[in-house]
Amino acid sequence: MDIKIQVENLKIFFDKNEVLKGVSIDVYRNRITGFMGPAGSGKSTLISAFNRMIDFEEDVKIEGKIYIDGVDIINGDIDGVSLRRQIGTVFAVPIPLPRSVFDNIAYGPRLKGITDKTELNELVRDSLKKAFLWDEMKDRLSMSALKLSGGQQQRLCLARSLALKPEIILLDEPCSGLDPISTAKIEDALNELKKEFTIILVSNNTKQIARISDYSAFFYMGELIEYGPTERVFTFPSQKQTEDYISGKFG
Amino acid sequence: MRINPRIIDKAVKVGLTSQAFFTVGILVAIIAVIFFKGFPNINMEFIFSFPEDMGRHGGIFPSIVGTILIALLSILLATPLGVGTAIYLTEYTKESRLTKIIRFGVESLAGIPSILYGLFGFIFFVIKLKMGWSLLAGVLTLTIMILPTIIRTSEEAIKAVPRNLRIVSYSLSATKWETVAKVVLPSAFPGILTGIMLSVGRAVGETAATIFTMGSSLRLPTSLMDSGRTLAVHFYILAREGISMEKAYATALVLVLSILSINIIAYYIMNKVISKYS
Amino acid sequence: MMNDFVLSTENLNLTYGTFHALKNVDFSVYQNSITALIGPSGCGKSTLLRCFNRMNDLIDDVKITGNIFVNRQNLDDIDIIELRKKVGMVFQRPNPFPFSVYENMVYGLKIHGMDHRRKNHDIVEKCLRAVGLWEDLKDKFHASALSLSEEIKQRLCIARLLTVEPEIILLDEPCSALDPIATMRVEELMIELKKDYTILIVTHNMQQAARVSDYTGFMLLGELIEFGETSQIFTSPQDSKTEGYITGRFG
Amino acid sequence: MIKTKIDKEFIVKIILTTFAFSSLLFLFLIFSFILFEGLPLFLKVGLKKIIFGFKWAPTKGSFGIFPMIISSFFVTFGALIIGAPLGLSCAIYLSEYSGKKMKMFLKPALELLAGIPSVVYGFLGVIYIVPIIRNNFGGAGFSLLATSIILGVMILPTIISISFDAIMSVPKTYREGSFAMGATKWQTIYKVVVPSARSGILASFILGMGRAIGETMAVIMVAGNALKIPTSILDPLRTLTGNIALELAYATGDHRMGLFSTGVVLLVIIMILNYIANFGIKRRVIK
Repeated sequence: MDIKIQVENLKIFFDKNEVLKGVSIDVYRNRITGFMGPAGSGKSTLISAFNRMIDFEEDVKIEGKIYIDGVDIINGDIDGVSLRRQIGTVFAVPIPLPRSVFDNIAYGPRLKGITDKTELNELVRDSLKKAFLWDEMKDRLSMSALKLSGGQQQRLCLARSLALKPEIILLDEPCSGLDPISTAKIEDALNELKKEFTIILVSNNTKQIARISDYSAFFYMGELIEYGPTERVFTFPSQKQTEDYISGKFG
Repeated sequence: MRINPRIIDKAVKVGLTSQAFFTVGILVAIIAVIFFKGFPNINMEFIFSFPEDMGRHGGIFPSIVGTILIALLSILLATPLGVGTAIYLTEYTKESRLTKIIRFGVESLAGIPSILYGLFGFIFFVIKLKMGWSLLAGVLTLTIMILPTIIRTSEEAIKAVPRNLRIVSYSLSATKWETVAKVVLPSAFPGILTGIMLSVGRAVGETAATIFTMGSSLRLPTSLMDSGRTLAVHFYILAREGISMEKAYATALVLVLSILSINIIAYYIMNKVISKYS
Repeated sequence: MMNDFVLSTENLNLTYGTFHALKNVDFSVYQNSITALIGPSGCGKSTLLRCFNRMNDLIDDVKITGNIFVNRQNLDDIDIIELRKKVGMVFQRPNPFPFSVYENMVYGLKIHGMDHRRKNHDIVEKCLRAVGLWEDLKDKFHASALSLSEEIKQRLCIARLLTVEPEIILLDEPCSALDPIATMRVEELMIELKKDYTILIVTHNMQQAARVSDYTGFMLLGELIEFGETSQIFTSPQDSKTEGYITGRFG
Repeated sequence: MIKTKIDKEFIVKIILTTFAFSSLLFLFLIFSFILFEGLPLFLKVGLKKIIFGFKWAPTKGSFGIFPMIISSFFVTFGALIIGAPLGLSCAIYLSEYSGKKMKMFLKPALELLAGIPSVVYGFLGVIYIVPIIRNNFGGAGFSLLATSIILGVMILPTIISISFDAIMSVPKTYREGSFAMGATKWQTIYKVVVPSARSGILASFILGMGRAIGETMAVIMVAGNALKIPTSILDPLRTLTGNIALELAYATGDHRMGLFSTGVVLLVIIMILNYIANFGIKRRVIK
């Protein structure tokens, strides 16, 4: 199995606060990897290091290495802008830009310099299809994205990151504000998408991680407590804390 | 003896309400007086003709032109400077000693009274740079004077753009300037526009800073080096020297109406935006 | 058992503008018990809680129909100041006033004219002891309440309530800002307080509801889906939606 | 492609940085030119003789501006006595009592007061306030009282809008906490909201003072401009700003320098007030 992202002894400090305390983990290509853990466990911080969005936080210090396809993105000569073309991100709350559905999806491609109308049309259509949103949106492309329902907005955000043709998709608690039906739609889309992409799903809903991820990682207080195939982690957790967390003793 | 707090509560409400309406009453009274006394003396001729006999007769056309020119030109200069500063402060730096110093500069400029701007413009532009009493000296002085207002309102408008929108833009591989130009500024535009409109109002109503830089000549300014008299200065001279009460009221009405309409448009734009985003 | 409820609603409906936040809710809280309200965010559980001390009055455009009873008295017949004195509330985020610890503790006494210099100190001591803070704070009366830790702040807010001798305490997700250990301590405190007070708690943490409450109500989209003894709700829920929620299929 | 983007970023940053520093440059210019013109006279005549001198006769070598300093403070405090209670009441009413629609109407209406040019206030003062004072209380009417009333109204918008912001920024949770304990609205405002917003309210008063002490044209019109320390509220007076504006147009030589010296004193007073309002007070709010 192919390793897509390799993290070696990663430490992240906010001010003097050590938020990640030496994490090492391998993320596999074309799999869904679930990151779970209570609030403040460091799971979201870790993925914000993958796409270097962490650079926008203040007083951050990073030590250690992250290799994506063998290239060190922490110490290497990589700028965040080009890195984020390869990595799509979906946030906890859907954040459509205040413009039309079409312009939301075309935002990234246009930044890349794509102006050809047919090429953009195609990109928008493909991305919406992949996010299971085309049928609902095909007649409403010029509508303001702010008018969509929460579930639609979140799938729009997924489609928007797909339009950049990334290789990795990071989802930071994408379903926390959604109802059961919208959640199921996102999960269906992810199951399809993993054929093409490497997916990392951050969630504090352990049941969701158990349902759709292939690998599960449990973080607590900035440390990676347990990592392995999802089935193994959920049936035979090797650590007491993992077991407590999965069974809902805290979090 | 403890008075029932419910009764105090009601009494306070009545007291505060009446004070608020008393204050609005002052505003209404000012506008009403200006309107009723000024309106009978206003006609097309007054607006479009030249003053005669120090303004005792005739109209205010040169002052209208002078006012529009000085306000427009100073806005044209101050807007890029002000909005640029606001972008720099909010997007391009972290809070540091440097931003504190710049903010201190902006706050200090905002606090300097207009007479000191007049004093400065007079000694620097009029005398040292040998511009004489001129439109140019007035424009440059007012530019500096309204700059802090534009910086502060723009900064607030930019800060009000949700951080999330920036994060999304970055996550879609935009650079900083692309994010500012395509996401932040369009969203902040109405707020910035409000600041600009308020500054126009301030420039139009200013007296102390313009009288010592642009002068008070009654002719029509046709070049940057011409001196001239703004409406506010004209009104001040008419009223203080007792030249003509009718003309003073009429000029005041033109002045107040133009400023009020500018302000009302500014608030209208702002409210539209607030209702759009909430 | 049915005879000693202290809070209840009859066919309660509440709308914010056009949003129907509570739909035909019939609900009761029994004396000296802990009742928990659970459900996904936006389900109306906090709105229901806030009906009992009329905190919804502070929001514009709220319309309420149906009946609410406190101690079998219709809410409309109770003076709002007396009501809020009787029904105390603890908020999601601890909200001590930006004054000293002592000023916070005597605030309630002052506004209700119960302020007697000689007795104040005894009342403050009694209430701080009741929440287990006396030893921590007895030498810090003049410290700013804002300088305390989140957990201590939350306890202080509970102690502040107790000074005006309420009968019922409403808790709106009181532990969501606290870490696991602090959460545990606050839960212990709730069980301690149950002897003297009736407690209604809103929580998003199902395990917390299972741990501390005697009765549980599950809400979804403004409706009270199921209500009963906690052990029954968590072991044999009658409604499939309740089961879906407590097994983590959504939320 | 990425490379050119980065280059563009760099250029944009340089331009914006230059813009940002322009404010500091302007501040520096204003200070240096006013000081440059005003300070030589302090050296020539003596600081004490200017600041504590009672006699202003610039063509005869007397540059005492003490009465004007005192007068400026008098009108400023007068304005505060009138404007502060009224302004604070309005701010409290706006933030705590008025409904949404009322707020949408009242707030811009009150801020429009700030849009009315100062000369108009002065003019209306001359036409209405001055005769009322003359006919009811005696004196010429051009007086400390008339000036204080006009300035009190003029500083209302400053006090209202800054106090309003300060009161609005008191977290809703404090109000909820107080209401939930059974406090009435006024108890909540008086005991929780206003104390929490104390610093911002104080800042609004001080910035209002700054505005009052710096106001010129309106003051000239109603103050009477007499060169002595007023001994009653019905006495006329001349402020620092008035002194500059009245004489600048025709002053030359030492006389003009004397006016710049007046400007220096005004500038120092204003800077102290601004410093207190912006840094001394606001800093505590953040903590």
